[in-house]
Amino acid sequence: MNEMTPVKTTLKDWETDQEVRWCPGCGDYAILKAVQRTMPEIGGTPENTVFISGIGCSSRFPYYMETYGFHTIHGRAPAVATGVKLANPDLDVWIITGDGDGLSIGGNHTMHLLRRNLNCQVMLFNNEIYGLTKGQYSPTSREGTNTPSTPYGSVDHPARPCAFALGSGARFVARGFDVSKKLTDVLKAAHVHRGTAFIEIFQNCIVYNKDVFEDFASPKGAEDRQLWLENGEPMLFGSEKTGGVKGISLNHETLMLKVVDVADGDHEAAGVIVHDVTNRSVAHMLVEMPFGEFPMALGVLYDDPRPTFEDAVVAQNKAASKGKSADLAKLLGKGQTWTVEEGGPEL
Amino acid sequence: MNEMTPVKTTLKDWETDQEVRWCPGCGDYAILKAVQRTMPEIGGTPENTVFISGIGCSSRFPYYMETYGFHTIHGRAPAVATGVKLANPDLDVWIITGDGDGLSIGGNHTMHLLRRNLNCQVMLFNNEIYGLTKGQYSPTSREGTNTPSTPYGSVDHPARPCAFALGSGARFVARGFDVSKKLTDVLKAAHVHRGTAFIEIFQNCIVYNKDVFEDFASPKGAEDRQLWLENGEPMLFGSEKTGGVKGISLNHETLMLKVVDVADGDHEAAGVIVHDVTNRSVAHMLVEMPFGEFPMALGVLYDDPRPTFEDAVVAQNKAASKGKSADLAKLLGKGQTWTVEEGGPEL
Amino acid sequence: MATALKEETPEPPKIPHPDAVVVRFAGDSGDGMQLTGGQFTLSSALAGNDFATFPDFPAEIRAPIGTLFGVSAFQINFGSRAIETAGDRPDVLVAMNPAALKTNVDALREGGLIIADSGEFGARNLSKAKYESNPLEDDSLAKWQLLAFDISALTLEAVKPFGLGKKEALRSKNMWTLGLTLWMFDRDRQPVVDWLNTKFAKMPDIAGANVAALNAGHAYGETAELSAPIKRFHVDAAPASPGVYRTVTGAESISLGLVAGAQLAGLPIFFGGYPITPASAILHHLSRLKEYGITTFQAEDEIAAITSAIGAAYAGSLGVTSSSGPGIALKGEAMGLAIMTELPLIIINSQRGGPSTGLPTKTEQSDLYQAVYGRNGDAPLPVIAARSPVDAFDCAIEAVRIATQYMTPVMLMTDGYIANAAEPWKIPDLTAYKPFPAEFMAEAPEGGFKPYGRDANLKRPWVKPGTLGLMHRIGGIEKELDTGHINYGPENHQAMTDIRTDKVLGVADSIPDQGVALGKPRAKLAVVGWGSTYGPIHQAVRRNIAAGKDVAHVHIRHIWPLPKNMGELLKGFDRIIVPEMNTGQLKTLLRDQFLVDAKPVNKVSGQPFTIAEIEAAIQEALS
Amino acid sequence: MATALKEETPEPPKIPHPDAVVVRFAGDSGDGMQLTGGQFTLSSALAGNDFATFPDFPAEIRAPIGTLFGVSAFQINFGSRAIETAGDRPDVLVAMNPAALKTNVDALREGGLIIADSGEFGARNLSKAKYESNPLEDDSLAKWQLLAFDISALTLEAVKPFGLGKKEALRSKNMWTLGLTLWMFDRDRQPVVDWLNTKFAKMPDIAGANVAALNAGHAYGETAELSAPIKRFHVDAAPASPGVYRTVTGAESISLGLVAGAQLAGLPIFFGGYPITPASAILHHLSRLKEYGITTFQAEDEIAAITSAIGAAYAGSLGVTSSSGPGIALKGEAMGLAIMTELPLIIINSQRGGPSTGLPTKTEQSDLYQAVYGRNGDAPLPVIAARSPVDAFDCAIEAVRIATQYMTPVMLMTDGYIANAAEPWKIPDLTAYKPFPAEFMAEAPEGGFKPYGRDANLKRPWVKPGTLGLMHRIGGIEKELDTGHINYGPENHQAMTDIRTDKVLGVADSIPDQGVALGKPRAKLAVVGWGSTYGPIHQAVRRNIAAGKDVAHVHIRHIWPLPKNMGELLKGFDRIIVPEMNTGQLKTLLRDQFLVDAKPVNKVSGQPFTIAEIEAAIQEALS
Ligand SMILES: Cc1ncc(C[n+]2csc(CCOP(=O)(O)OP(=O)(O)O)c2C)c(N)n1
Ligand SMILES: Cc1ncc(C[n+]2csc(CCOP(=O)(O)OP(=O)(O)O)c2C)c(N)n1
Ligand code: SF4
Ligand code: SF4
Ligand SMILES: [Mg+2]
Ligand SMILES: [Mg+2]
Repeated sequence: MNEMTPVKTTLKDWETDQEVRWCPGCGDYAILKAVQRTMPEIGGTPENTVFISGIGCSSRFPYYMETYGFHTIHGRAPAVATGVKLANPDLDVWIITGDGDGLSIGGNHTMHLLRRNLNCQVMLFNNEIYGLTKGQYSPTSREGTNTPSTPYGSVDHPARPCAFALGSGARFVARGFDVSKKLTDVLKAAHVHRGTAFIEIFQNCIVYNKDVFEDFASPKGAEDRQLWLENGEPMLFGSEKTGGVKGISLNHETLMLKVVDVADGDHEAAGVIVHDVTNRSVAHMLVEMPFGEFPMALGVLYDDPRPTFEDAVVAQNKAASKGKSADLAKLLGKGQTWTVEEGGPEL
Repeated sequence: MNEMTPVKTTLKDWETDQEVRWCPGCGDYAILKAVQRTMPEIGGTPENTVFISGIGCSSRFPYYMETYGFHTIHGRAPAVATGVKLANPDLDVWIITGDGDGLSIGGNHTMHLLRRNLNCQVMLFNNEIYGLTKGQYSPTSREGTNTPSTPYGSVDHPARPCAFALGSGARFVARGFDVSKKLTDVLKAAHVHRGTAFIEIFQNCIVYNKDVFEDFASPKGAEDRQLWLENGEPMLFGSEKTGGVKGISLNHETLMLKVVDVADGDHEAAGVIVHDVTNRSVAHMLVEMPFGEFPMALGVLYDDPRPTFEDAVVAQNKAASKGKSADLAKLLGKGQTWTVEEGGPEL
Repeated sequence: MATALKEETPEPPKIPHPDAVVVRFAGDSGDGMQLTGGQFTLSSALAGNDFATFPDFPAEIRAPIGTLFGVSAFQINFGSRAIETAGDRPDVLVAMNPAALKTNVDALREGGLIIADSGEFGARNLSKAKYESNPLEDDSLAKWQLLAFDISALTLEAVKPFGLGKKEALRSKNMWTLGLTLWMFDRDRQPVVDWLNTKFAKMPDIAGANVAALNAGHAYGETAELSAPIKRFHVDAAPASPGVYRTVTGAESISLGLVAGAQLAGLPIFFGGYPITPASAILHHLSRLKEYGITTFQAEDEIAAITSAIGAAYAGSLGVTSSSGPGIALKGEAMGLAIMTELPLIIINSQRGGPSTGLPTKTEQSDLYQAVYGRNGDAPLPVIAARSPVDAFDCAIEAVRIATQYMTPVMLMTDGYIANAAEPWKIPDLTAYKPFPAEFMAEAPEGGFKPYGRDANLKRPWVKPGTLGLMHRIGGIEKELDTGHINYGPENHQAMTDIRTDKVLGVADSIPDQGVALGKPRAKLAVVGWGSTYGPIHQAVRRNIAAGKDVAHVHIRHIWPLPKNMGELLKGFDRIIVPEMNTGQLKTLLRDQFLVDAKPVNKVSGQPFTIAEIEAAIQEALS
Repeated sequence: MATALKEETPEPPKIPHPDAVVVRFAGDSGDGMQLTGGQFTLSSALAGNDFATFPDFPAEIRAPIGTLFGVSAFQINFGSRAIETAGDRPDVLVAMNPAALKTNVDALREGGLIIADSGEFGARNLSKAKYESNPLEDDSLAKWQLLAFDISALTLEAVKPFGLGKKEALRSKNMWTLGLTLWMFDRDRQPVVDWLNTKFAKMPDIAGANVAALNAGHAYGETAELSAPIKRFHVDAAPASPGVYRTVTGAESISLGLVAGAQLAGLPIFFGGYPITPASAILHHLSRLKEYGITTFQAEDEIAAITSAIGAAYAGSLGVTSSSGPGIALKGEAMGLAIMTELPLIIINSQRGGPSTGLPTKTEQSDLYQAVYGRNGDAPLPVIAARSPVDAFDCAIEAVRIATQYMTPVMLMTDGYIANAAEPWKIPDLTAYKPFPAEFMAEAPEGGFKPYGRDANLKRPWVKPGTLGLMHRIGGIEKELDTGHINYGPENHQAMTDIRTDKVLGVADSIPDQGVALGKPRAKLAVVGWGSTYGPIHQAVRRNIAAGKDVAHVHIRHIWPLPKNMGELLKGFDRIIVPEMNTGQLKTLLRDQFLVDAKPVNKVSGQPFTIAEIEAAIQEALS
């Protein structure tokens, strides 16, 4: 998050004159609009905002935002962002990456960004595929995914972006999906969080991985398949008309989560967990909660700030410089010196 | 783990004629001996065993094992190991890496190795420092560590190797330390596990990070500061003579761990958790259990096998080849062809 | 290259017989132009023509419909004589929408034929293509022949019986167009019909609709009122040596060459790759060939791709990795490891426009410096370059031979043009290739086991882990002579550096002398090329020789080490020019090695040289 | 280089005054030889000698005591005349144990003096050093003068009063030895005493013990019975231009040069690094200079190091990254991004022995190819090479100037020898340097804002994010002229390629013509070098000229672009040899650019050239 005097902007102020070059129907369009809708609401100023991306369809994003933007190289956006932020901590930095860009080639930079806790937002567009290179499977592709590079189906176990983020030390982990109305709320919460805010956004690659998220993202049956987490609220989903209200509870024997029925709104009786965004143990369970048996956990799963990297660096630079001057002559003359007097023949 | 007809070897069979080039007093010596002691006990055969390392003091390890060995380049041992294992799944592959090699430059390969679950052992020598390059801080160095590259103390939050491993999808996570008697048991358990067995080994860099683990590794007070986990056993530590037996229990409100006193051996009464190596939720708590307030969790923290990468690859290669021959002429002649008859003038 | 149609038709026969024609299909990314081109190519093949193709598609996966940057084009040059390029300028342009016309018409030769779908020239598409007025109606296309009719409507009409939705129905437009062009060039429709029926076997309606559209387009040609300037042509079969032929792209051909090479060496293949344009196709091809002992591994990045291949080579497989410029850059450090550990590894670079991310879908030759010089330390490795899709097959085999016979990484260069272009290929008889079985050391030889001992080729032994009694350790630190232990000694480092250098130079003993592709060995001017510039250089030189000029074409496959006679050969020419799709990289190598005044001719536009450009350069060099 | 002591002492004065002496301190890694050498160096400096040093330590951090590979050595060449190398062969060897003697004695000139600690020559150490018999007793050292006595015992004796443990006490051995050598060369002990007292201020016993040992060693020289062949020498002060001097290593000097350059440009520095030998020292130095507006970032790897520096440059800092061969290889792809986005970035390569991990602690020049050619695509960037520790200061400033005045990444080459070697340095007067303030565009100029518009140097504007109204996007895909938008067009790519090429070539307009370091511009033979070969080449050429030979020394700082007069200059010589610590890399550049028959003279042993080796090469070239 970044303090700035709120200024009035409108969605239009955040659009560039560049033709948007995603496939018709791509989920990226919806995410772009959501971001452009969010910026005015958070009082962002275009000139103090920087979008930094790697390579991929998703990473084209910066070209469409009327801000400063850097479309870097594959997987390196977090490292570039670290340099930008250390050079100018006042900038509001948004990293745009994909499941390949941020978790395959760029996984290590993502990990260290989260560990150091640079104050920025990371939007990971997870379409479970390599879009730009025409549809090879990615680290998040489900087992058995048929692609040009896995004609007999992929065999490796998929990575779980949010679990990876937590294991890397993330202090803010959230989930949303491209066409969700609530995406802007998630983005706002991410922006409010001081430190690296990691947001996994399920995104529909209509060409190479069509509708893989339909099972929970489609409006029909949404309330049964989506668990939108609200801090301080019980973890409830479902509804009376759709087979009853349900909740997430903990099996205190196995210390595993389970789904419970909530009778006439009494979630306490049913032992439904009340969401505490600062509870890391629960966060671990939520990010690994298998969809199907459970609904998809969405919204802010975890949010517990700690000191940011650039604050610490700036503070140390200040402290170390305290009372010292940038006197170059002094520096050059440091250590033991000796003087050669006039008169000695020139070399 | 790797099936082979047990053959009799002795520690000596696993020693090379190469002079060991670590600093006198380095924790690496103890680990080397522990491994050389373990190999005969697991019935390993030198010619079917491969030690693969990156770069670092720890990565010198393969030169001292009378097996096949590959001292690769910085951070890439997991990727090299993946190629070795896919080319010959029968080999017993041990990856030797350091906190810099495996978590800094090599973090991404470590993550994907764990995600894919290649059947091998990963021994990460964590000395919380870059030894070979003469003592710069590493991703696991504690905040405030003074090193040549951080003369005013390091400011970034350290990575937690075991938490990172779990977040990456690890199915076996264990901890030990260089001079521990129990290290061989941990190594044996790792070898029995089918899939990537991740072992964090605290190692004393006597030159650049002397005794940073003394607070729990030193024999005196060990029982109070070390929690050795045994599957099926209650999580107990301490002793009557040292201020009482204690246990690890769960606060069912906060879902956080806590230390409880165990009165006259009745751990059930005290609500001490019985260690279940397959319980992932608990594993997450154990790897993040802060030392000081809690003892250091050691031994096998988590062990829950799932299919390995090379098994899946080999099975798919087999299935896809079933009933097909490697007839090259057929392959070259694939697709639509046409014939030019004799008589047409030569080109 | 195509000679203008007019010239081909001075007097009857009813159907003129030009010796070559260039056709370009251009439309929206969604219009299936690559498919259309592919099928037309196949039909040309079956008609016995020689040909070369050039697919040119946008960087975007599916750009918004109707946009200029969303245009996808496919050009084919087919003839009754040897064809080496896709042709400089089309004789016929098929434009499926205004954007396609706008972006392609200037390439059309004067007097060439435009076939346009007037149905797509509505206000919306026109403005998307930045046309003020409708070019089909104003006379801005006057210098060309124009054939415009509502292909969309005609297609909808034709496929009505199948009751498809409009969107679906319009998908058959490309088949209608194909039908018309097949008629224009007097071609048999049956192969396309068969192909459609198999392709859409599961969707009989779609199959039917496409066949109907194909037939309708063909019929339209037959019945089109005579007033229209539509003519038919018949391009005769090209002379070709007897045998069974197929079409092949560079990516296929390299993949097949690797399989063949591995069989000749008696090795399984481990392929470690990471997707990148235009290299991905090789990963895709090999992933389907598991029964040939091929394991493909899509790694987390290019570094893991090459290092996993190095691990597999260490364990006894043929290690292969493949990428394009940016990915090859990432592999540099690991190449050094393969050089130091002397393991057989093939690194394939499908070059694209650079620097940095550059122009992913455009072709270029600007990675030669990187291939020969682009590593830390003195790190020599052999470099081979393919000159065409067909040539890539033999180059791949040659790469396998060198890698396994010398225990060394080998760089195999190709480019985006070769990777995607298709040629007719006389299917080779594998029995004609001499096997070069790889040897593994199974037990200690006389005098004991030396991991870094040498044979006559300075090759070190290859020992599989798992071999009893030959345990040893290797790594990236300087190795001791023979033992392979770590050694920092001055004499040892000098000796090992010399061995690494000499081993690679020694490869030259096993490769043929450099020949002259066309012209005389001591000609006045030599045009020296490498890689995919073969076609335009060859044609340009042929024309100059035909015009009585004393010009020769030298095309280099072995970039490093260079053939032993190269210096002598080059010194025999009065003048040398080196056309390259870069700022002059091979030229550096030749000048350094032989002190010959090789003059660069550079084009760095992401497009192949035209024959005319090379001709101009020759003319300038001779004047 | 040192002339043999004997020659220096034909007749009295009581203390001979040789014009140069070479001393090598050798001992176990634990013996503190680098410290001893450092203090002796300082004392030489204070004595007004010119000097050059060569620290040579093992790859291992602390190899087991007494082993051959655990030997650490420090050589200094000091004289009353200009000194440019650490000397070919020592006149005096201090050997603290058998391993040190074994590994160093062969370098000692015949008749040279050995000072050995007989106390360390016990059976155990002898066998560790692979000695059958004790060399101090058999006559295997006959051709040298031998002074052996039990320094260990004498030290223990001297420090007894401080009641240290034996291990602790023996740590002072090196000070005892230093005391003796200070006596031998008629030096003042006080500076060392002061240094010890400050260093061990917190441990007075240790300080006292070391001082006592120092004095004891000195006293031993005074009182040693006359029978011993121990002589004293006085090396007079070398002529030097008046001013204040200090000693400086290459790593310090580069760091200071960067700070100075940044001040001249008026910019903060962002340094992104990842530890690697021998480059780490620069990271270490800069980490202590926060008050100079320097932010240092130890990244997770070299790729993050350079890309973070690119990010910082984008945000308005001077981006700097530093590594050695393997790390530079990893940065290749990102360098392309800096070239495409045209941001000011300095990449420092402290070269070490290669390929691969190679010889981390040894020096080499084998990354020139990588620097000039080692990237994908046509990716030109300026390359500068430092020739000595002192020269590195100006080279760093020059790199900053070019990077900021042309908006381009610049590669700055140094090597392990320069990084660790120390020289006396006349502290420069910064007011003598012309500032070159970097400009940031703050508002749209006349005619509107063009992110890729150009000034006379073809430089594009530098705009800080945060600047109102100048928002724009950059990236690694080919840029459109002026606008900087994505553009895949052929003409545009050609034009941008030309601009990138011409901009870098244009740097030549701002650099001085290439001069001749020694000898005549049209000499019979030119010895052309770059980097740390300056010393041996210069001395060898000087001797040849003194001997009446027509030889010249040309030393190139600007590797790319080369100075404009370079071709002309080189063509003026009859013959050219190019000594390099690689297999001939600069030679490739010169032959390609100027078609001159530059002959390589290569040494790839991890050790610097000796003067004698260059002399031999000159002799051969002249014959
Ligand atoms: C160094 C490098 N390697 C590979 C590529 C090719 N490449 C471009 S994007 C991409 C993956 C894109 O997947 P993802 O990050 O999920 O983005 P998406 O297109 O799905 O939005 C790859 C492999 C590249 N541009 N650079
Ligand atoms: C590409 C590359 N970058 C940097 C280095 C320098 N380097 C060697 S080991 C090392 C880190 C070692 O730390 P760690 O992995 O913890 O091993 P340790 O020495 O502590 O056992 C580094 C930075 C290198 N050899 N190669
Ligand atoms: S390929 Fe997929 S992710 Fe990329 S633009 Fe098209 S639909 Fe979107
Ligand atoms: S530096 Fe540290 S880790 Fe390395 S060998 Fe010495 S003690 Fe061990
Ligand atoms: Mg994706
Ligand atoms: Mg370490």
